[in-house]
Amino acid sequence: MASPILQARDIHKSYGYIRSLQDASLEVFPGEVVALIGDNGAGKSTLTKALSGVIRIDKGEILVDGKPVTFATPQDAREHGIETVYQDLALAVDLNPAENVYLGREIPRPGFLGKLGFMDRKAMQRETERRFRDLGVNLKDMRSAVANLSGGQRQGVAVARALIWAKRVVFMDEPTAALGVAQTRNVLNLIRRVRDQGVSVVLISHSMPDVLAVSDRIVVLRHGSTVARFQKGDAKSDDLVAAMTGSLQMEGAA
Amino acid sequence: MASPILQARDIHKSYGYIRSLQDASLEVFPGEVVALIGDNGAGKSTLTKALSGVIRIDKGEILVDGKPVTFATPQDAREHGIETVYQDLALAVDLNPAENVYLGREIPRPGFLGKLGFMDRKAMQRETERRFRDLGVNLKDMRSAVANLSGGQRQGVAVARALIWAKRVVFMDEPTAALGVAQTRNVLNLIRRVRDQGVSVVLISHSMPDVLAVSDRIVVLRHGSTVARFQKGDAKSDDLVAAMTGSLQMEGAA
Amino acid sequence: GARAAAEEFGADVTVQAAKNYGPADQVPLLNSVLARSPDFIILDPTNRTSLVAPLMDVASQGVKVIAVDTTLDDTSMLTARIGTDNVEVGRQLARALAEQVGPEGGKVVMVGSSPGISTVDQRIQGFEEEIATIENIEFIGTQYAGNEVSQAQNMFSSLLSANPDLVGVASPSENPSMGVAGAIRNAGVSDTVSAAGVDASEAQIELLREGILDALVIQQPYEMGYQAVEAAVKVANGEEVAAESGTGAIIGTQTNIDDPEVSKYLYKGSCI
Amino acid sequence: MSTIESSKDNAEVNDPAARPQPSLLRRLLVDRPEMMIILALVIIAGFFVAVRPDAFLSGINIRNMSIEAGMMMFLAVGMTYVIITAGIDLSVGSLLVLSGVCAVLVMRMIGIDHPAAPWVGLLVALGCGTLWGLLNGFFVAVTRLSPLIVTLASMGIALGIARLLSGGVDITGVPRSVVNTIGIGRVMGIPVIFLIATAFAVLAGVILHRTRFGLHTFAIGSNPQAAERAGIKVRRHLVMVYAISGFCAGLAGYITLSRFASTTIAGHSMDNLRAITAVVLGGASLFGGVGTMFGTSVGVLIPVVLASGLVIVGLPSFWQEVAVGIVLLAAVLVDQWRRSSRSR
Amino acid sequence: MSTIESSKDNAEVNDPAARPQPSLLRRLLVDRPEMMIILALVIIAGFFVAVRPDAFLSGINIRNMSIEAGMMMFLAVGMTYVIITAGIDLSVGSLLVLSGVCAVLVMRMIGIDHPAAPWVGLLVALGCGTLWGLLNGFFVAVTRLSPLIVTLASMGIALGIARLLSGGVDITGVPRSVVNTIGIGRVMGIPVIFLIATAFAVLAGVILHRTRFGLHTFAIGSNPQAAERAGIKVRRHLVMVYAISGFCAGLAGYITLSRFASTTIAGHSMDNLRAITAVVLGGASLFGGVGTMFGTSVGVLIPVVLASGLVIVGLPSFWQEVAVGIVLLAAVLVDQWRRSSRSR
Ligand SMILES: Nc1ncnc2c1ncn2[C@@H]1O[C@H](COP(=O)(O)OP(=O)(O)OP(=O)(O)O)[C@@H](O)[C@H]1O
Ligand SMILES: Nc1ncnc2c1ncn2[C@@H]1O[C@H](COP(=O)(O)OP(=O)(O)OP(=O)(O)O)[C@@H](O)[C@H]1O
Ligand SMILES: [Mg+2]
Ligand SMILES: [Mg+2]
Repeated sequence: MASPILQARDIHKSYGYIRSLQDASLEVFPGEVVALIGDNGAGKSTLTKALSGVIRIDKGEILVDGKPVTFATPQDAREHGIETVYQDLALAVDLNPAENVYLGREIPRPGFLGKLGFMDRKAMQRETERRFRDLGVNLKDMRSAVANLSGGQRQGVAVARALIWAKRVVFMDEPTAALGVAQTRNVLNLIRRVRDQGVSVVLISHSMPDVLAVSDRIVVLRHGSTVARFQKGDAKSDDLVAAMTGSLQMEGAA
Repeated sequence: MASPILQARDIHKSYGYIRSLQDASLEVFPGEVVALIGDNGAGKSTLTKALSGVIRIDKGEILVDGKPVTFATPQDAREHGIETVYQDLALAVDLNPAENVYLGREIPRPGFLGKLGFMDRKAMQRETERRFRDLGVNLKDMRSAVANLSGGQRQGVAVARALIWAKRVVFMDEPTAALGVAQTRNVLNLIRRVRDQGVSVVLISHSMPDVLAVSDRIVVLRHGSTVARFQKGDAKSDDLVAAMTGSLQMEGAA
Repeated sequence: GARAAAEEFGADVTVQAAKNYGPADQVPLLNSVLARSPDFIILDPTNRTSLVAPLMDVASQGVKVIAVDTTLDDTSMLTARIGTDNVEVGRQLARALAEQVGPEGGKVVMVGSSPGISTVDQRIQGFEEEIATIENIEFIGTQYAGNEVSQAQNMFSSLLSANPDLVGVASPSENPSMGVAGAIRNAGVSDTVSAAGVDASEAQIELLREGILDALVIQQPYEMGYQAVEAAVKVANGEEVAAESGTGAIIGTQTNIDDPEVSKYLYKGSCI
Repeated sequence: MSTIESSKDNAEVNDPAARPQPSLLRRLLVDRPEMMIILALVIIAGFFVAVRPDAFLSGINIRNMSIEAGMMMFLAVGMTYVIITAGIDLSVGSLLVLSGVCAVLVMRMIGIDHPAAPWVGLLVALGCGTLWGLLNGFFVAVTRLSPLIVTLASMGIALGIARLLSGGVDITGVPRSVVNTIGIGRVMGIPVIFLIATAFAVLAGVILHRTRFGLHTFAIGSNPQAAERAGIKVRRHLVMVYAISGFCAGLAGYITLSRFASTTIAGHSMDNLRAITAVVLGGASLFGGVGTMFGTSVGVLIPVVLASGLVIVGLPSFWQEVAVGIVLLAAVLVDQWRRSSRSR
Repeated sequence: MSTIESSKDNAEVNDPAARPQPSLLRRLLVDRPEMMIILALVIIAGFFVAVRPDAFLSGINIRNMSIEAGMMMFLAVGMTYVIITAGIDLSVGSLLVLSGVCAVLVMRMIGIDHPAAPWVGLLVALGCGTLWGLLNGFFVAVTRLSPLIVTLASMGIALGIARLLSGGVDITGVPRSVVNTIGIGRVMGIPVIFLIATAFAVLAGVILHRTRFGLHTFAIGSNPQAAERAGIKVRRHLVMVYAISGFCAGLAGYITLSRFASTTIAGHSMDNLRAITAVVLGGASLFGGVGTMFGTSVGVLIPVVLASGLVIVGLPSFWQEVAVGIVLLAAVLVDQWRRSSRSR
């Protein structure tokens, strides 16, 4: 197997007295879908945030292409081609989808005006519409504020935004939690397509069927530690549940 | 089969130009678990709110024990023994779990003080702790504000509140959306226990395995209309998906 | 003025000003000052009635009270009172305005700040009484612009628009008169509209020199402060002082403002 | 953290026993939300006592501070309720004036020596305040306008009406008995105003923290939709909360009359911000759902002690404004520090 | 409504073509957020024109209103930015005074006839305002205190310092050239102040609505966490927004000097609420994320037109306050009606 493009080693993170992560590890290889699973509070979102630069870790190492890096801000992670769909979506609901997609990386106007900070709204709108079409994300009104979209549509915007920008790795923290069966299937297809284009995906989900359907590898977190790893085909749903709840102790290996 | 305790007939509800419900029907028989399923935006939450008195319907009939009723406020629905776990939980996050459980039906102090509106906080706290224990809802700190609880714990408080008060019907709008595998299993067990005590449950969920595991009957909504009904054992996951997405047309019957 | 006198007489003076000129702010301030147990309190009462009770309290503590400027409903607790009669100031204001307007007369108006401050209320009262007796002058009423300078300017501009034949305007305190001046300057009507005010801050005198304001009724705060401290020292030394003494007011105009007679009454820097 | 039965095995991570035990001092500071602000008050007062014990602790100063704090407390009581519902009431100062004017006018009408005059005046003041509060509440709750705008508008209207009624000048005509028993009255050396304010605040605090009405107030501020779904009549409750604030302003108006023996039309334009400051200093959040009456009463004391103490230590007038601002900022800063150390 | 490919068959329900077509008027009113408030302005102005066309439309009144609105616009521009970030800035009025005082003092120091004095004064005023705004921003963004409390405290401190510096009395010493070219200057009959304000507002509006900086301002007000995660430096941006508000106050301070040829220390205590009112009238939400510069400029005009018009139609002074409050309430009521009819 190739060497991992993103690797987290022995990550520790505490909030006050609560140890959210202790000894969590994760590696992402090129062009694969890794599922990250675990019970509520296992630390999945915390690990995602740590690898997206949203929170700082207390201890441990993050390596990109084998080289240690520090992610002080989300910007740092993005510069390494890492994008994230957060569990709470992290959309600015008063802005429209295009503005959300380009937030923080607006297209400047050509020429001097662009230097002054003027944006090319038309280009941003056009590009967003094109990419949404490509991804099969179908909004009725591309110009109205995200606040006017339903939960499922917002989910779509957040997923699309991450997929548009991701160069190497996309984290998806429960991207299908609020979605119906058809929509969920659609997101799973998207994940496969993105993977086939060479971008790795880390999928977090509580739905074992979905996890089994789409992932190449499965990593299990429990109480903030990585307790098991499975290869595609090695794992049955019951094994996964056992690993998550602790009836199975540390048997899979990297 | 006994006659339904709660019945909704041809409910219509529009928000401006958006018709959320058109011709939705639902009946709940004593002591059963009905699953209400449908795609995103099918109108499940809207129907739930209509039958909980949160929104007024534009057209249609609601019958309790065969007698037509109007639910102008949530209070009206509660007086008929109907409780609801809303999709957004509807908890007052600055209050503690006991205060949330008793909100709107506080235990008055005995005697004159009670008449003046004084509450018996101790009794409320004690009762809540007892009932939570009975239900297996396990919070570390029963006195701290709900704001300090994790998403899963809040879900637990909302579910417990509805189960404590429900006399006849509990609506549960995606009660397991944010829950892990173990926690989900637990909620499903709770639903069975409640049903066995004679309270009917209307479960809304996007997870077909969960729906199949727990429900006695399944009602499918599409575009605001009731399009199919299945009895336990009649339905396979694929049939349900087909009904939800419209590949299967109106075949199940009441 | 008070400070100068204090130096001269070797007394120890501390000055405190309330945030707003009104009894609601002045009374607590008075009480805090009292807690320092001074021998004398010199104050400018902001309300005829409201300060009676607190001052009774003060007097009963053995602290002697000297009131400047404004008077009280009940003066029994005062050791001395030094000041201008504000009703009289209002009358002088009316006469000064009438003089500036000239014999042809015409419409005049009053732009005040906020009602409820007795000094100002009395000036307005005096003005209204006196202006009614002056022939040829039609008084079209008092407008309150609040303490905001720009509001006064806005208000007087509108009054000018509504009454193009306006020939005079008076204002009973500094902020409204600054606003009025702004409006006059902006409309370029300083020749046709006469403006009279009360007090003589640096800014108002500047406006007088500029010819935008035409007359100022100048009280003598320096003198008042001086006399008050003087009286206090006298009482402390066991001398008699007159229960009532006035300092009078003087009319300043563009022509006499630089006369030494007048300029000695002007506010000297910070006096509060 | 996880929930519901199966979560038990999680305890290994989050078991309280496994946590490092925080020091007692730290626990006190962090768990009792009001501790920090009391600490700030103690420091401020301590400073003044140290510098001028004679003057600061003199009977007259203590009495004066207690009266001042009492007056502000009336308004702050109502404001506490309003802020807990995530609202704001800018009209209290104007309403205080309007209630006072109405009361005096009515008392004059029936003759100020008439034995019933004090009571009629009180009723008029309270009625006027409550009615106005109901109007505020109507616009906030029923038409769902922003409370800031509603009460800003009604602030201007109330003051305008007060001036119209009084002709713009302060009017006298407060029965002497009222001035003597309330305004300058004392019981065992304690100003009557302070006693009334204390009793009132305790009553309001008990209602806020012990009754259903109070609980519903917190619930509405915390999540109005959840409150609605729990069967609380949110609109009616909001109207009542603004009526309470109006009632408080009416009461404050009447007591202000007794204190100054006349209306005080000018001089209340900052009362609204002062009351809000007291409530926020006391730990309430402008986003609603949080606040205590005890905190408010401490929050009322800080500016009063500060204002009086700064005069006593002889700080020049203009410096005082600067000092008040800085201390205010410092007080909320320490409070903020407490909160962040709790949430960590 | 559903998402992502498979949702197409949903169109049957929500297809625009299937909806009843709203009337053009209704669409105009509902879809353009500013329409309603412009309508309110037109009605108000129309009323005054109808009653007293000569006076209301006289050159002097128009000029005066334009100056008055221009002055308020300076503060409202900064306030718009602040409110869009879900903040508030109560210190603008005091800061206006402080900047003016500093500028005059420095100009006096270098001699008011010195040719560079006007420019130095301008720099001092802007610098002073901006610096103070940076401080406000620091406390709001870095220590995360409530903007209301921070700017309330800094309001008191700024005014205190202004009084300390000036000795409490208004000081003169504004170069005549400044008064003549800005204060009372006109270009083709249009007051220079109005021209400057318009240019400034247009510039600020373009920045707000066309640049990244503006977009980030909306994003922060809408969801600060999302903005942070999108790589926006939220704290730095907030500090800059408060600095902009301070800069605006400094500019307003300098122009106020030119208007009155002296400082006006006591006369700006209501400026903060007036600026906030204008911004909220213009359709901004105090909860952040929403607002336009165009709306603010309409919101500035309404109180100005109202104040001037009511004097012109000869409404007695106290009635004016009442009328202003009622019209304000009516204006937000119609606006509210528009919003609710859109969300339905
Ligand atoms: N900001 C925070 N402050 C305090 N504790 C936190 C914070 N964020 C997370 N935690 C705690 O850290 C632990 C791990 O949380 P995390 O959100 O990573 O879990 P998760 O695996 O994503 O769970 P879920 O499946 O419910 O999303 C939990 O105990 C949680 O309460
Ligand atoms: N308050 C509202 N205003 C406008 N439209 C609404 C409102 N509530 C719901 N809708 C619309 O009504 C339709 C049905 O919504 P509803 O929430 O009932 O769907 P649902 O079946 O619960 O979907 P989900 O599975 O996503 O929870 C959707 O198109 C939604 O956008
Ligand atoms: Mg998570
Ligand atoms: Mg739903």
